[in-house]
Amino acid sequence: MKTYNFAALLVGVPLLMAFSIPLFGFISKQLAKWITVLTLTFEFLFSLYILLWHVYPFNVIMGNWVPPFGENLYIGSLATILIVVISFVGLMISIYNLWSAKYGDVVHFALLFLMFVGGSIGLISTGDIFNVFIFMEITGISSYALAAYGPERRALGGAFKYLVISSIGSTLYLFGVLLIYTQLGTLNIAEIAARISQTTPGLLTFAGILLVAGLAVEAELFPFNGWVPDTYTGAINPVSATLSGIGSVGGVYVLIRIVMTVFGKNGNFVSTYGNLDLMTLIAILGTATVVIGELSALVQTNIKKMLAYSSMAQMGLVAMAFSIGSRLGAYAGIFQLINHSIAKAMLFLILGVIVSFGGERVEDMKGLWYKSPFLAVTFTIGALSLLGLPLFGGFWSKFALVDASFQRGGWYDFIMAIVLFASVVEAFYYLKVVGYIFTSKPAVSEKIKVEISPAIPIAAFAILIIAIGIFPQIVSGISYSAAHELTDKMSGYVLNVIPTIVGH
Amino acid sequence: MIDFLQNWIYLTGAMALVGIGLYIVLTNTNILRIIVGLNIVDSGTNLFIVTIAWHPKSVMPIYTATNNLVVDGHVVAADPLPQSLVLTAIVIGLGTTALALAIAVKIYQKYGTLDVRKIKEEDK
Amino acid sequence: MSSLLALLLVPVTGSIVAAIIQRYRLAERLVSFSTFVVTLLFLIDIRVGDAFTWSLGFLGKNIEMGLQITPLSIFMLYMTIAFGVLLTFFDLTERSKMKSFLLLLTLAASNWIFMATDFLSFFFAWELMGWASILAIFGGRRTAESRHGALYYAMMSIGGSYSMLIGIFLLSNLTGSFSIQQNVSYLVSIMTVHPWWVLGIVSMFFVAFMVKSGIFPFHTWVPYTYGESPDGFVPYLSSVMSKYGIYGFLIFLPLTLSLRNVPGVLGLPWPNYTLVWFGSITAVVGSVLAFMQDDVKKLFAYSSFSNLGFILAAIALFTPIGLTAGLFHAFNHLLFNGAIFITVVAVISKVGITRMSEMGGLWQKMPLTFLTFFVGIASAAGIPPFAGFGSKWMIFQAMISHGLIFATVLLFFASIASFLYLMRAFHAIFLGQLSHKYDNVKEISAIGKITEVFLIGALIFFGIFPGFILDPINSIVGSFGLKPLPTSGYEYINGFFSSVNMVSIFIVVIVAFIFGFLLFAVSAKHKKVPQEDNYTAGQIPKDWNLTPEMYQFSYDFYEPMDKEIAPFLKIKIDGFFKGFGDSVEYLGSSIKEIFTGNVQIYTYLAIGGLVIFVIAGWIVW
Amino acid sequence: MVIVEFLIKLSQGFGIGALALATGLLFGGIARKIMARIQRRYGPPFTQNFMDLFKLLSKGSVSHGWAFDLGLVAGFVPMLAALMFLPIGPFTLFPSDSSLIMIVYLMMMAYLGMAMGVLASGNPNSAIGMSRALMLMAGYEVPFAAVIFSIYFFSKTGYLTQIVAMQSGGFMNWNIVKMPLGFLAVEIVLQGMLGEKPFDQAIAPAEIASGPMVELGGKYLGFGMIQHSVALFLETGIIVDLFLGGAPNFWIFIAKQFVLYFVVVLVDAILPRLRVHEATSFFWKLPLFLGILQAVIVIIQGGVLNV
Repeated sequence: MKTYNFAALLVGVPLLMAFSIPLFGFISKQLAKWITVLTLTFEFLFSLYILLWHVYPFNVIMGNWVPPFGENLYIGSLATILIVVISFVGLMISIYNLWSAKYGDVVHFALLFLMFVGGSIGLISTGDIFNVFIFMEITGISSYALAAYGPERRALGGAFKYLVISSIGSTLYLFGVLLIYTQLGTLNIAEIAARISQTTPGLLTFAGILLVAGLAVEAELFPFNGWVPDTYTGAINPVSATLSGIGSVGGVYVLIRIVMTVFGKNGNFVSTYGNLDLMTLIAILGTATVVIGELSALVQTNIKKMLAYSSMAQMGLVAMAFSIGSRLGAYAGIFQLINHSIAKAMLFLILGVIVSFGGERVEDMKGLWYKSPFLAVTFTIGALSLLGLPLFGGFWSKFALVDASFQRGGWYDFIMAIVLFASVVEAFYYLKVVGYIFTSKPAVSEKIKVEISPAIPIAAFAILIIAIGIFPQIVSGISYSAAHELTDKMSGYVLNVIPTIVGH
Repeated sequence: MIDFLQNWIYLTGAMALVGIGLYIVLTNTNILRIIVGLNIVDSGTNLFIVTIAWHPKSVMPIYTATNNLVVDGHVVAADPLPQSLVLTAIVIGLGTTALALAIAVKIYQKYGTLDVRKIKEEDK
Repeated sequence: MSSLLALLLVPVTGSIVAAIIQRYRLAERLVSFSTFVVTLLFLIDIRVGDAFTWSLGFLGKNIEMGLQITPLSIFMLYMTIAFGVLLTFFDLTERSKMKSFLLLLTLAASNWIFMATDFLSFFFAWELMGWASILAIFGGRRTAESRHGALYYAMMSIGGSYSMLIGIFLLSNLTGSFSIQQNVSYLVSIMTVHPWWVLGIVSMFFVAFMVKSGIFPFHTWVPYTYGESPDGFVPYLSSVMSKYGIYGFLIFLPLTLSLRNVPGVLGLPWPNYTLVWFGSITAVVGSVLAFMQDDVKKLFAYSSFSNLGFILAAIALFTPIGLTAGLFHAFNHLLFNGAIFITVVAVISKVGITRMSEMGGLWQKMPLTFLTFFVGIASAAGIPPFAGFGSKWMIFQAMISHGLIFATVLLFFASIASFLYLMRAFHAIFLGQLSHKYDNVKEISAIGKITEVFLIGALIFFGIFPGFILDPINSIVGSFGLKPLPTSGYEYINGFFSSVNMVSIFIVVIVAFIFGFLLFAVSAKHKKVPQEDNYTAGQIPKDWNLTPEMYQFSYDFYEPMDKEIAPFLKIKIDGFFKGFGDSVEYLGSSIKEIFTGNVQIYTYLAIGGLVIFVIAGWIVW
Repeated sequence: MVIVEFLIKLSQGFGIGALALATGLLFGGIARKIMARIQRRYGPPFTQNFMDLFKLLSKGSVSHGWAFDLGLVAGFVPMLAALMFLPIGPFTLFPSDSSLIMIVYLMMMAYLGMAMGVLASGNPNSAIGMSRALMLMAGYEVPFAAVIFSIYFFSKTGYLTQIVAMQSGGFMNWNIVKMPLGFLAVEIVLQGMLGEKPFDQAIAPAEIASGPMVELGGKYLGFGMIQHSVALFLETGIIVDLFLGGAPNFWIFIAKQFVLYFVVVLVDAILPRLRVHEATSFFWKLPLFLGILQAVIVIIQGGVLNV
């Protein structure tokens, strides 16, 4: 077991800075915004250091309470790459916010944003199943408030819907956790994972279903994802970007961590303990989400809603990839999650700039090329990456996904056929928008002037997408070792946290 | 390890609270009632947490000369951990409720109604 | 070896440069032209057998990727790049909204497709080519329609790609490798044991190829897309991009060699036989539908996939003469279709419309374009001594040598029908009455004229000396393990039943023409009269208000045939795809209703989902 | 030596052309005579067509521009060129190139040229006539192709000379005996090829003012006449070579051609004109059925060629 307690700053700093932002806010509103940028720069650089200098995997142990007795943070390869992505996306959005957060309570908005990012990082790094609940609520509460932020009333409606569904979801999660606790008397993920086979199968199954149902709310899986379209549409665009670029990453991470690491039964293809194979459950949920998301997105006339449904569908794709259970499948899922996080966040940010100059219907995208070539090109890059076209990041993850599911074979062949069909539908509506952007003449010929602060994140995302598209090695190496963490739970996770434990 | 089922009366209470809460959420269209429903669900959860820590024959989990925590090789002490969990859960529930109420107030200001069926936007 | 990489990197570099300077139209076009030229120069250095491999650490393993030059690929490379040079040269003065960088990206992808030795890079390049061409199609003359065309193409193309993707993985899971060669030889080895597997896997690939080439029943996108894409891009789309499918077919057709001893139909293995029928039906469908078109680009779109049907029918035989004929026709199609589309583009750029019935009489204004078009359609109709005769003639021989009488008659019908629609286009655009609104139309610029003269020259040259193309084709045929046709000089076409000396035919025709013109000169003099001076003995009463347009008979040129071909038109493949799309959209709008905006419904959904799961868990318990 | 050979070929070709033209004109004259007799008229002398042609070539005329001139020249020139590859009796100018499909396609070039010429005149009646001619062609070429292909398959060669050679040695070796259905189909097709009733919609005198020829006068009409005469010779000649075993000398060749043409003229005399689309669809019914049937028989007999 390797420890590196200094990394507690990853969770501590953003939360600390978040709650001290009102102090800075007394000095200047701008300072509050810059504090987010600085904090997230620190986060990003620190996580990049962990990634590039290969500090991971390690534990953060508080007060010498070694796990399973104390609460610990575990940062393995999966957590590392996701934290890098989250802090990068967060940093970019915070730079964007320098421009976009103009009205209302800017200081508290910055507070909530930083709290959300910090909560997400905590969610990903924690090694305690109850702490997961706490961090879920931290991100949850901050995201309800973030979603309600904004000049339009629909933000409030969206936020309330999110709140109701999400509260029920976290209650379900808590019930699941407690049922496991009654069986094993521990809350440490590693110990639960090692001793999961000692539980009563019936209760374990019930607990698993509750956990999956509760986490599917955050992971945007049907039928627990009713909040998605309203909340994404209602929130202001940087918040939508945050929710889809950061929030859904955390949601899916926890779902996968619980199902694959805690419940997982190793084999050629991971399955779970209990009477019901939760991986199958997730595969069904994922496929249903892809189909429902893509088909609903097809008929949208509001582009933000379209992106929301597309987000949902992409999450389904990610869940379906993980549910394959092989290392390749987990790899595809991680890769797809990263690609989606980057591309969708970028699309929402672009939309934010466009909306500030006009409406957000699909028709309003007409002639974007003539109004702002920069936005047109970057939007196209994002859309094509989501479609999985070559030279863009999405190609490699979709390719790996198809490979993985055909290696699994059996009924995954049919799932894959359905998913690919849904991808064709997805291609249709994205290319339709791309067509509007380039071919139509704009209704108003007013140019869109993109200021420097929103331009930086958009350009950075676009460059990153193309970089991943040309050199998939940027993400593929770490993703592949992260996939190992999921598919071989003893050597990948449990023994790194509690070296002395014996698997049962 | 299903000792806690001995507390069936509390468990039933907890489940009933959750059921009542969900029933309120599902059947009432008023936002405030929905918030109350969520709160009742929370209470049910909290009761459940407390329940699993204890069974009728357990003793307090503090070692003294007379208080034997282990009898015949079985731990008979009540579990202290859920009590800390329930504290956290209560606080979180409180926070959520407060935020929900704040949003409800705002919704009433902006929409002029508290009926959840009317809180939606036409596609524009 | 490094020049193999150059074939990929040069176009990509050119593409980036062109993308950066796309505001300066002439500079962009120059970059595009010079990129093609440089690529061609690199190509000259390349020989059959050159190879380059690297490995990509991906999917947790090292995937060997490679480029390799086979006789077929070098043939295809020369065709595409040389045609591209011509086209971009012509485009220097063309003013459509085509983005050169997308064309160059397509070039890079197409070079890669032709050189790829593994399915991973094949698919990568295929998709790259797909989206670059989809984006290039946006930006046609009419925005809404061109968007529609591009989306139609995109749907079919992406659907086809996904089908191919499934095929690739089904295969690579069986063999554990992405190498094309290994996979194909694996298929050969299980051919006799599991013929249905092979059929299933290969048809996944064939869907993609059929879509790209516009083979029946996936031909429906072609007219929409060709008809609406930017004028500068159509020639490339129809002449070059349709050949990718043919290349794909040729990857898998060698499989059928192992079936030669299995009883089939008329001595042909049944896969070949089926494909021959697909090709023949495509040829007929394309020709018949072209009858009805009034839009010139759409007409030649139909013509284009009709010719692809000829090519497929010929190569599907996979006999020496069939393969030779098919590849030869692929080349000839490239040339004459290029000539036709380039002249059509020239005309459209001058008159500004695409409806043929509103043109007419343009030969007086654009004589060189007229001549080029004439030579083009004469080649397309297969008239000796122009290019196009030899290949069509060989296709018929190849077909009939297998006794495929129905298919051959269908193909011949398609050929005659092509003569009809070509004449119709010829008449409606160039002949007949010149409307007064075209009084100011001028012949195209000098660059266009050079291109046209070059095309005329090429069509005649390759018509007379087919051997310059048949030689490389023979080496391709040899590389597939078939016995090439005998060669006896550059001017000979050696068929199965007879061979033709094109030079002697050419000389006979020339001598006959000299005689004809002598007769014309020695017979009595004639006097030139204006076009109004006909039919009414030179008198046009003013109060009849006659205009040239009223004298132009070209709108529904083959109206009496409508009744005869009506049964063909009832088969609405297009309608099937459209209806499918509509029902998907309907499904979407129904599913969308789940998300009502009412949080209670969402809660019901969530709780309902939970209950269902619990019940499911209970049942399993 | 090459030049001498070239000159010999040239003069021979000239001779063939003159022979074909003369025969065609003569046939036309005789047909007019026969027609007149059937209609109880006296009719023009059978040399009338020669005189007409000479008169036309020496009359002044109007032209509609160079495309018109070029088209009409290109209308009859390829016919003459195609003639050079036809085995006429024992004689073939280019025996090694007498590929049947090539001849068919050269004839098509003549139609293309003719069409270009008459359409360049800009007269709507020419356009209507041309569209009818083309539609008719779509009709009759299909059964014709079926028969040609069955002969290819049957004879295992595409050279007309070899097809003729295979039929040598008496009446029983002629293809008309071996492939009677095919011959029947081709005989019907010939009616359409020559544009005689009931398939004369393209010309349709008095209905569309002679259709394609409406704008032709003087030498242009003369060119049209040359084209028609040579086409007559060529088409009947092809059928003679294909089915009637060729001929040992010119006279028998011409006699066989005349027999074929005589049937055409008789049919022409007694049948009315069909509607435009009926004509096309007619060819797709009976003649095509016959042709395909013949092909099927041949294929069943011949089996699969050893490729």
